[in-house]
Amino acid sequence: MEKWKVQTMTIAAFIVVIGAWAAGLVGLIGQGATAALLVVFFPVLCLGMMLWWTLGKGEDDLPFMGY
Amino acid sequence: MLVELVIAVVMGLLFLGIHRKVIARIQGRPGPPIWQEILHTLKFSFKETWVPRTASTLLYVGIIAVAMGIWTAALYVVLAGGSILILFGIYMLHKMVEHGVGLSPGSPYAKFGGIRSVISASSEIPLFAVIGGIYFFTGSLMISDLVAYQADNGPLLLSILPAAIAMYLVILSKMHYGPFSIVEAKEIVSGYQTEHFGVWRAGLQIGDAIKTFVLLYAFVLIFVGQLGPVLLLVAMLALLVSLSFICAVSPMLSPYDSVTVQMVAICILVVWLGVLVVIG
Amino acid sequence: MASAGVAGEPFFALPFGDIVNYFTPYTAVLFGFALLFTLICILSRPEQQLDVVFGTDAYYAKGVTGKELRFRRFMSIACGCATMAAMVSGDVFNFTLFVSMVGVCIIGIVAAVKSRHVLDAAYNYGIIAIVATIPLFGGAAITLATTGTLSIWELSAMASGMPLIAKMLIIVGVMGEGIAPFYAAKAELFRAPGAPYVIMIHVSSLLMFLRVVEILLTV
Amino acid sequence: MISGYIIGLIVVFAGVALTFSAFLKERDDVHKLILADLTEIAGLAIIALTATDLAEALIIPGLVVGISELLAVSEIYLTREKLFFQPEKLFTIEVMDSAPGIMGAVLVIFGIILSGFTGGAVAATGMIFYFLCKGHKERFSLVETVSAYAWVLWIAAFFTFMLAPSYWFFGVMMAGGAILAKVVAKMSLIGAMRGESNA
Repeated sequence: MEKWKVQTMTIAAFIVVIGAWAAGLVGLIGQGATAALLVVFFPVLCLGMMLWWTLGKGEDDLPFMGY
Repeated sequence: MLVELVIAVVMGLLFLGIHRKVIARIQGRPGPPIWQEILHTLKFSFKETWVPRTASTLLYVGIIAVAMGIWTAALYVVLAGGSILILFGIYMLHKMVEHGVGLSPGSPYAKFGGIRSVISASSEIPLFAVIGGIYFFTGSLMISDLVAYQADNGPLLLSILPAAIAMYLVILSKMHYGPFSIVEAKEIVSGYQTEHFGVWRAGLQIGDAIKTFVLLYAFVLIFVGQLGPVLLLVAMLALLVSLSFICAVSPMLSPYDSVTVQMVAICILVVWLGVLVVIG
Repeated sequence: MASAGVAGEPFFALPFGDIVNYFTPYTAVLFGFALLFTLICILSRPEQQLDVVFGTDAYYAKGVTGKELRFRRFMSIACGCATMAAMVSGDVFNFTLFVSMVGVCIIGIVAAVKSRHVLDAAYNYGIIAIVATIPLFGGAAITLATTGTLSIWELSAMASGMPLIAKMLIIVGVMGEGIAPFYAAKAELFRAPGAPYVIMIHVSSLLMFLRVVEILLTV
Repeated sequence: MISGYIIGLIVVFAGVALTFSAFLKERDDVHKLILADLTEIAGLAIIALTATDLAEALIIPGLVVGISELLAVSEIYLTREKLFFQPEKLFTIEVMDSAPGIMGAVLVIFGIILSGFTGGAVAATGMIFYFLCKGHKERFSLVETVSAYAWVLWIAAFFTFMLAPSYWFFGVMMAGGAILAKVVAKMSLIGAMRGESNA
């Protein structure tokens, strides 16, 4: 995946997570809806944030096959 | 909700660090500082990252998100006082994470971890003794109902001790370095996690952290009841230290013995449930 | 609704006559999980399993290609659909039917693998799965004969509910379809290459087991 | 009534116990498969003991699932034992050369008179007998087409019930005829499919 796609996805996930949290706080959406959005987008946000710097640095390779 | 989630991640990583520290001290080693797991996660997230050439890409990446997602859901269930059936369902779904992480990269070591995770399926069965016992005693499986029940009748820990022991066993079989953690034994490198490195491992760590936090929190809620924040933390820490103690003094069992021991535990619990039904 | 204390308040129901398919928080979580893995099966390409040539440094990859790949993907998607249906089914007999359908699909997922070891395990699993349909259908039929209904909602509203013998038969049947003491054959099925499809084997039977616990506590 | 039901249950479970004891002794894989099918039939018998109209509706899906499991497992057996080649001629007896036409016709006509599922099964036996004796090249697409149209008619009959209940007799006749054609078509395909290049 290209870098810009991951970064776009991360920003989108960030907006959704913050939005869901804020909307849940002020009571715009129910607790269950907040939870469902967080369950889907929190992992995306975490992975995206971590991949922000490191994506595309290495070549793909075979798995570890022993010492 | 988001605040609790971040707290759960940080606290969970801290708990994992404390777990390592306690094990090290009991075994007479200095051990890493307790924030080591937090540093680990940060370190992993800056590492070079790619997907192995033989891997099934979507599963390889997606399963990390699943690991974090299901435990986020579990945290929400515990916080909202939902059904413990959902909580335990998620606990069993975690098995799928182990399979997915193990089988997706195509590495033989990871695959062995995945297959071991199939044969250690008996570690989940005590859950049904927990569910059965609790349902039999309180007539409800909602955590909110259980908390209310304990506020009236005192902690369930005393009245249904076997169920508490069963859940304790269940948590124990998911702790790192424990006697039942055959899925990540060192003779198969890192078990099912062997091929998940860098960012992927950091993601698994976050999932693990939420899992540890949720399981300890759920145990306290189900068997002791609602406590204040300080008391809650103390109870969770005490539980964790007792688990670490068992992990430190017991050797890792061979896959066969591990399954046998769990089976014996299951048989005892089944007999207990049978006696309950007969007497009740 | 008597099951509210077990799996939470249902928030969506789809009635077909007296048989009501419903989503509680619990079944919704299970349904979502089955859907997720079905999607992964549809979209992901299978993994290539690496193996060391014994006694040397060489290694080789066992891939899944062409016709075999299409067949196995189809079977795992069918397995996912059957699982999802079993998760939301509000009828004991439909549930048992979908459980046995999952059994068929599991055999299908590994049937195309050209490894005698895996085929042996699949054969043994298949025999157990066939035999397990007796307690499954038997449990449902006894429920029908004694209570006059198969709807989980109606059964949960009844004072007497499902007879104990029917409950035991159904749980034995689900166990026979591949959990707890009968999983030894399934561990061998896992040695087949092709990750997302192979994982579907365990996803389906695990979800079955979780659902049957809910059903038996409810009725 | 309930005591009769319990006696029936006891008989069926005794049968199941008998097959299980046979299972314990049996070592041959094909025989195990056949025994598994026998136990499957016992499962259907338990459903049949309910003895209501609903039971009849439950037996058919149960039977379908049982047959598909049996087919899947025997397919695995064939792959495992590498049995890909069809024997030249399965068996020949005199009646297979002289009487297939008349036997097939009698069974099909009798089946049509019976109509519905039972009639379909009887008529299908006639068709299978005919195909078995006369060979079965190049007829699948025709049979498949008949089956598909029968299916459409069946659905149409259901819509008749739902949308125009006053025409119920028309709907019943259409559904009965369609299900007859469908069962005949499907069952006559079962024994004939294996080993064909276009199967």
